[in-house]
Amino acid sequence: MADPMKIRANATGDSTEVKVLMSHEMETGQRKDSQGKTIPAWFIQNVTVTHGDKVVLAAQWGPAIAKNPFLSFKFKGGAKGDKVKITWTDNHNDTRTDEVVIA
Amino acid sequence: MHDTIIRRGLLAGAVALTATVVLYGCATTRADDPEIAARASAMMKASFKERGQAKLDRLNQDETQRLCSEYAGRTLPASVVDKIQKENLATVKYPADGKLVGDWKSGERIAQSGQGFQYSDDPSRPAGANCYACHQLAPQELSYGTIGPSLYQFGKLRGYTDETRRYAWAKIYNAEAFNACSNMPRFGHHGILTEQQIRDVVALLTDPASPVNQ
Amino acid sequence: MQPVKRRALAATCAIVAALLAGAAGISGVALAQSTADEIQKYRDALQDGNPAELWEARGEELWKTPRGPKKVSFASCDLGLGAGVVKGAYAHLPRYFADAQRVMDLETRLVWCMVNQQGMTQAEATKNAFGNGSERRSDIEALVAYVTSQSRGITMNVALDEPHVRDMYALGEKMFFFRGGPHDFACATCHGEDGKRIRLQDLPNLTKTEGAQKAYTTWPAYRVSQGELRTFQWRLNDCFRQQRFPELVFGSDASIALTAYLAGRANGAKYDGPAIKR
Amino acid sequence: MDSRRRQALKSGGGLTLATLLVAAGWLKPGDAAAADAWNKSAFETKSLDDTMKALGGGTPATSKDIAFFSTPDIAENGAVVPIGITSSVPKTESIAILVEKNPNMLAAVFDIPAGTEPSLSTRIKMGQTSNVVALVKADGKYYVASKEIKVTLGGCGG
Repeated sequence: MADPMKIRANATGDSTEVKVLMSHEMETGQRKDSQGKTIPAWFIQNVTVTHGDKVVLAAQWGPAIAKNPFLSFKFKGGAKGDKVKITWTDNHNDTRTDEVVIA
Repeated sequence: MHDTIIRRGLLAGAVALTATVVLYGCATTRADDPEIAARASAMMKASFKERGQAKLDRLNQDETQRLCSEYAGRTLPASVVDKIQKENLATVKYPADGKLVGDWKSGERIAQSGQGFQYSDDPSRPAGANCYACHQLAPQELSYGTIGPSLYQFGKLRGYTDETRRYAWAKIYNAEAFNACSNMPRFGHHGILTEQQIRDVVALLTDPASPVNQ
Repeated sequence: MQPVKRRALAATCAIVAALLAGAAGISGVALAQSTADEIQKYRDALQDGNPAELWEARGEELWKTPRGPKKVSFASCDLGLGAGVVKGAYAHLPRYFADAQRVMDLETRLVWCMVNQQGMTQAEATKNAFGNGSERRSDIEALVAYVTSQSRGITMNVALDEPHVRDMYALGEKMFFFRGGPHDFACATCHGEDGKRIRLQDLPNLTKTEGAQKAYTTWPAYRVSQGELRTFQWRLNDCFRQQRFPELVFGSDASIALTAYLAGRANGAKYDGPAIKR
Repeated sequence: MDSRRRQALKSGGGLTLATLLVAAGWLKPGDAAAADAWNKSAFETKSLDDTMKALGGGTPATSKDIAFFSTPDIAENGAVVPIGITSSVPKTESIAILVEKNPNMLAAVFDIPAGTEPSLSTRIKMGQTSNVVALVKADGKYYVASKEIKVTLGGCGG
């Protein structure tokens, strides 16, 4: 079962900076284990960040995103006390949603 | 097993207490107490376990290792330097066919590879010499270490002579023969590299066509 | 070692190399410097988000959760500052614990609490001392991440005047200079001189206060090469693997002695982990 | 850790992300399709041309209005390479990251809705020294900038 994300959202004026760390293997499907068997691909494919009911970032990822992914960006319109919600879904259709209050 | 050692340690610690209180002010200088060395050695034997090719006998020091441990961090007395260098020089074997120079391309691969002798390594694969971990060689490789001197243009600077090659051979075979307590492994003496591999590394250093000499 | 001769030789090589490089229109020294600068940029860019935080969060959860056959949390675990006290505890470790009659580092103490308070067997408690991905996650690594994070900014203060700790320190120091194995390596081979690097990685000189402080206060660390948070026990274990030694047993006396030596040498510096490293 | 939330998510594991988002009221149904898509063919491409085809674009124009920030020239480890990209091309709609010498070129595509700054940073994997390409879609057109990142071998070589 996936671990919680670590999200920070800080507002400066009209701009909110979001930084998130996700707990995920991001296995490429190219590596082999010690027995020489290919380790199947297992990676986050979609990430959606919402502020209220507005999508502020939507991403599609391949397995070339580093293990335990990090993402940082800024959007306008957020205010301290608002919530930012982040959801990821991986190729096993496992998904995780976490939220944070803008500071 | 731990208990005995701890108890022995505590006892010795208590006995040594008066002395160490005085010495404590210089905690940054290394303790030369042979009793501590003996206890440290016993503690290590109880604290490691064999794994794969790495057996516990690797903790048994030869005379060179023992002396270099004992004098670590201090100036080696000239007599110890002589002893170590003489004994190690006597171990150097040159190839029976006299051929010192092999293939620099293969030498470059050996210089890049750090595989071999770790318990995590496959013992059936050839070991590398990992030269780049400590030395600059071919200038194209930016990722080189500085524990040893740069060997860039090793042959070009020293001349492509038999003398240079014999020195390179012996230095790779047993670095302690020239530099007592050198940080460099004794690749021939300990059988880390085969004769052919040493030839190839000598080629990397002393072949005029090698990227090291460009 | 013959410092004078070696240094002279190295200096000659450097000068000759620089002259030749200069003649060819490129400066080897400048090239090395720009490489070092770029590597520094790489390291700086990683500081912004350290996945160690993911381990810290899981460790905090584990710390507070009743565990083992006795369903006991770590609230009763004394890391040296009182039962359940985490804040600042790591800055005082290793230390002597009278209840165990042993000098212990953080990892050993956590295992002691799992065994003696939570009712696990030694084997259960140390089963996944070093984790490997999501298949084999290490509770110890997570707990260590949490506990050490609670000493961030606190000055290292290992009690070197305590006789048991002092004894371990002296033994650890001996170990540090112990050369052995097929490659003749000791800890000091790579960590005994200033300004050295292996490949492009700077090697702290652990025999100097400054080097020991910088190194010790930045472990544990998230290792980007492995995608794992690694503890100081792991650091020592893996150094000995690369030294071509047999395997250092987790929580063994030798591991604690060496930790006592290095932690003690870091005294006076502010603890700054868990960090992020190559 | 919020185990109840995790439980809820687990039980919804069979649903697609879009239906979850719609169900939770975070997305208007009209937005859902965009959020749900994962462009399989684009992520399997081996060249810039093929990636462009898969993304539905033509030949991109090189642009000076795309900049890399906090992106080193040399990566100490290819497993984690920090990449920051800012686009000052007006009406930037999306930013993609491509690595020329990776087995599959496309690493990520970010859709940038109005109100979000066309600037982001993440970390990618690189198998070897390679050009990294920032591909920007703005007002229906494609623009690129690229930067070489050297990947070095580190440590004791093991």
